[in-house]
Amino acid sequence: MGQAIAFYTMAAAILGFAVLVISTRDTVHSVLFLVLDFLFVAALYVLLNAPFVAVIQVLVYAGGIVVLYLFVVMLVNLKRPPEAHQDPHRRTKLGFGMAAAVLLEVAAIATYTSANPAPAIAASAAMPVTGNTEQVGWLLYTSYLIPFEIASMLLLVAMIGAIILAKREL
Amino acid sequence: MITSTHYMLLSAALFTIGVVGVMVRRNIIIIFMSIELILNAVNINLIAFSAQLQNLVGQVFAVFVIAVAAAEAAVGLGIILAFYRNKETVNIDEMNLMRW
Amino acid sequence: MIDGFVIPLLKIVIVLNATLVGVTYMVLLERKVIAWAQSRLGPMRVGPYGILQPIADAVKLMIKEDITPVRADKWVFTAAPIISMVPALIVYAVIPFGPEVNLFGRRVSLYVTDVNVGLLYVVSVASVGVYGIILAGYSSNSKYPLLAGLRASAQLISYEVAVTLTLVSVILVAGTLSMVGIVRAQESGHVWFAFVQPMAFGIFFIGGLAETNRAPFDLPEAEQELTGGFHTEYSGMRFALFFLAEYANMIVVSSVATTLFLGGWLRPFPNVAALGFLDFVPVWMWFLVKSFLFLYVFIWVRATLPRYRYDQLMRLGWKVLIPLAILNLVVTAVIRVLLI
Amino acid sequence: MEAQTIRGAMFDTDELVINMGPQHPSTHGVLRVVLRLDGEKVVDCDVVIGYLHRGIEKLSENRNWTQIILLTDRMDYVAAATSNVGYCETVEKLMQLEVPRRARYVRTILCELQRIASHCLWVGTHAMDIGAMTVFLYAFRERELILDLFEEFCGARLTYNSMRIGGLPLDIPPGWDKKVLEFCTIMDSKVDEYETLLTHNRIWLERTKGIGVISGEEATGLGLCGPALRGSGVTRDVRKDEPYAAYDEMEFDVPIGSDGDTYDRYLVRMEEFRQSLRIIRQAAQGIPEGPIVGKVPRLIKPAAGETYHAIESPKGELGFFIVSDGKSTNPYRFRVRPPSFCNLQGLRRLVRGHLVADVVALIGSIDIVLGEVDR
Repeated sequence: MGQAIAFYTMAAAILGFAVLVISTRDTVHSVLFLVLDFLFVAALYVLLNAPFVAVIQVLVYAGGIVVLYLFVVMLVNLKRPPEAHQDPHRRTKLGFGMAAAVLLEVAAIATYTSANPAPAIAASAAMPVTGNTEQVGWLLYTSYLIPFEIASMLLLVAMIGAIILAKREL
Repeated sequence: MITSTHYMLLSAALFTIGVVGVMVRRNIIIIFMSIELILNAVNINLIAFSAQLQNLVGQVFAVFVIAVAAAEAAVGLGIILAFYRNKETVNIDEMNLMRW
Repeated sequence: MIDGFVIPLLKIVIVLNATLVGVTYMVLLERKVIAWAQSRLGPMRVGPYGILQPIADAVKLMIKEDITPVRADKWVFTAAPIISMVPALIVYAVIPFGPEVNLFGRRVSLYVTDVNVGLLYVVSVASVGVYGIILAGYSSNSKYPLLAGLRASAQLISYEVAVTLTLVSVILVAGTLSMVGIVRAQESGHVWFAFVQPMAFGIFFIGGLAETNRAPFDLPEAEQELTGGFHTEYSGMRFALFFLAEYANMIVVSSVATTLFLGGWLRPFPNVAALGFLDFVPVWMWFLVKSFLFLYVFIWVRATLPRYRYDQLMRLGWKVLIPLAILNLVVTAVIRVLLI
Repeated sequence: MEAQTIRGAMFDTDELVINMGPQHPSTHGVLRVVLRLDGEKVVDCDVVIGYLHRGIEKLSENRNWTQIILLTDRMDYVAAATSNVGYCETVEKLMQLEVPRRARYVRTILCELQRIASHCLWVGTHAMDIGAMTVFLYAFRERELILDLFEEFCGARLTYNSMRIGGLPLDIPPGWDKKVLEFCTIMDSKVDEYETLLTHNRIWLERTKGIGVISGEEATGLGLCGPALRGSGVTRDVRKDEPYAAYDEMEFDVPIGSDGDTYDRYLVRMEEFRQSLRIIRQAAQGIPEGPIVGKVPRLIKPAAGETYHAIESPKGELGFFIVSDGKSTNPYRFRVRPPSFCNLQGLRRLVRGHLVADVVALIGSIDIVLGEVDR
């Protein structure tokens, strides 16, 4: 029961803030709603017994990536007032058409699963392996070592690329 | 009772919102944020399945997705900034040149 | 019911209130210590030796007019102080003030909660605190706060890297992310981690000064350069929230440092039986005394040192502290692998 | 000042124009500096003055010769006695009056006490601007002792009106010279105390070394004077070059710097503390007996003519140019060469290429008083 209440609250918050992210006129507000959205997603991860990913979500997304967004928005908004960025929406029909298609698919899944209900997600006590930092780390450094290294290379390349893009002269 | 279907539905809805954002908005920064929403929808799915299947691989992949998102944000925002400094616009419809 | 709900709630209420009272008295302590360093008396008028000064200050700040600049972004302007205050407070959830003790015939732990990602939680919550400063700088719609906001965010992000790296080397030694577990590791190892990881301790201290915007790294609010920094346009209670957040962050940093490096609630030399008489002092007292020492050094530094310049601060962070922290981490990892 | 676009190799960025002052905590009064910034780097700056203009020079042309002394108090209000001495000596030169030796000795003591008081205020605010707040209160503690000495001598603590044409208004109180000597003993250790806090402090060195470097020729060309000029290695001190009061009988050195940066200007002033104490000791021990006022006519009315006379104020060369028409009881033309004003000219040259934080350090390092800049 408690889990259901928590889930529905968070789901409502996630979707609500997501809608606000794409519909708000002021870009800075948009970024702020994005942060809130990410925080609620992190809370959802805690509900799913994945505290490590939840903390990483807050640390990397809310504390890192979105700060970057905020920086860029501030730099962009500085020169012109925010109103200057408002313009008519583009491809509204196509966008909502695609959204409708996705929703249709979702509805199909929903009707299918309501006929064949999936097993309930076990509560934390029943899980033999919880979202434990040690175990995630173990997997990262054994079975997924090569993807892990590739990811670190990707980050290095991205770092160098970002520096080259942003620096005035090398 | 909350099942993985609930999480999938939530994820699909978040994904849809992200797609609408990408298609409808013209501000490239908002489009980038919509992409972040889409990535988060994927992550919710991964974590939900990880919990259902009692398998941590989903969480490992969520970590990879977050790493990729960080790289994407760094380079993407660098490009936006570079573009903005030259063209003074963030409107994606005006970004139609490969070089200037 | 009592164990599951009432006691945690009670603990949260006590910790929050103690923090807020501690923060207000921290302001008084700072004024007094700096006054003594400068051969003055400090506040003396309100109450004996000025001990009621924080209450007078609070009343003054609350009844002061709350001004919002006309061209400011009102929502963000209002939200910014709250955003900077909340992370400073919720960190206390994982700080262990003491182990489990018997209280009124009940086993009560002297911490709100002990999660197995405790240290990561502290780092991630601290990383959210930077929003308050950036948004305050942005939403004021004024140049000085904006410059200060940009400075502050660059500073916080840079020093976060160094501080987090030192925490990783502590984690390597302790073998756990849980705050209680780290203290227990120091208990079983019979040594404070300040002696095992002296370099990490030093870097953490310097980084802590920078992360809390304290002198000599108080650039974001450098009064002489940026006329008060990011909170130039704030007044009344909203300004007070920024002020409280800064001091709450100081207490957070000193509590974390105490937990990680100075053995948390452990008495000095926990393995020397001859000092057993020290156990008469309650465990949480040790914690408070150690944190207080930290805070005292913070204030002392402020009274003594000039301020760094922005580029020098960045150079120190990126070219000195981060390489040292990485070196320390590598050395720690190598030693750990060799020893086990 | 208009913002311009800076052309970079790959991107263009806009300049940011910010106003520093007239209400800014570290512009020492009502100075306004308009900075053009590229990021945090100062591309150029405009110094805007005049917020404290009271027309002292014009006002003086409508006052009689004695009343003007009171106006000179209001120029450099942290070293009022120096301005008094400067003005009185100029009029004495114009009237070719002989000042008794005792008065000249007391003038020397007062001038040097003022130099210490002014430098105390400077070291305090300069250190405060760079973030070392404790030095400020230490320096003000010692300045207080000097103000007490002045209060005993003339009854005022800030605007002294402590000189008369031809001598002193009053003789020194009994035992005053002993107190001055006691103060010298106290001050000796206090100067060391300031230096302990600053001179070898690594942050202080980083903040001041290599900041605002100016060569001797350039400094002379810009008309800098006082410690700001001596910091660049130019030996120019009115006390040595054109001695006034009793400086010709005193033994002292003129400290000069070598690199011409903020740190050298700081060192020069710190050494001036010591040299001033040395002068005060010699003067206070050797105050001769005798009258305190020379033979001054009842009605001060200099013969027609003009004269320029300069003294070394704590900030630099403080000169008075006075024209008398010989008919009226007030000057025909009265003009001051204020050292703060001339030093402020150098600010624009000094700050270019430095960061915003250095601007406050440089404003502190040229040691201006807005009362004197605007008059």
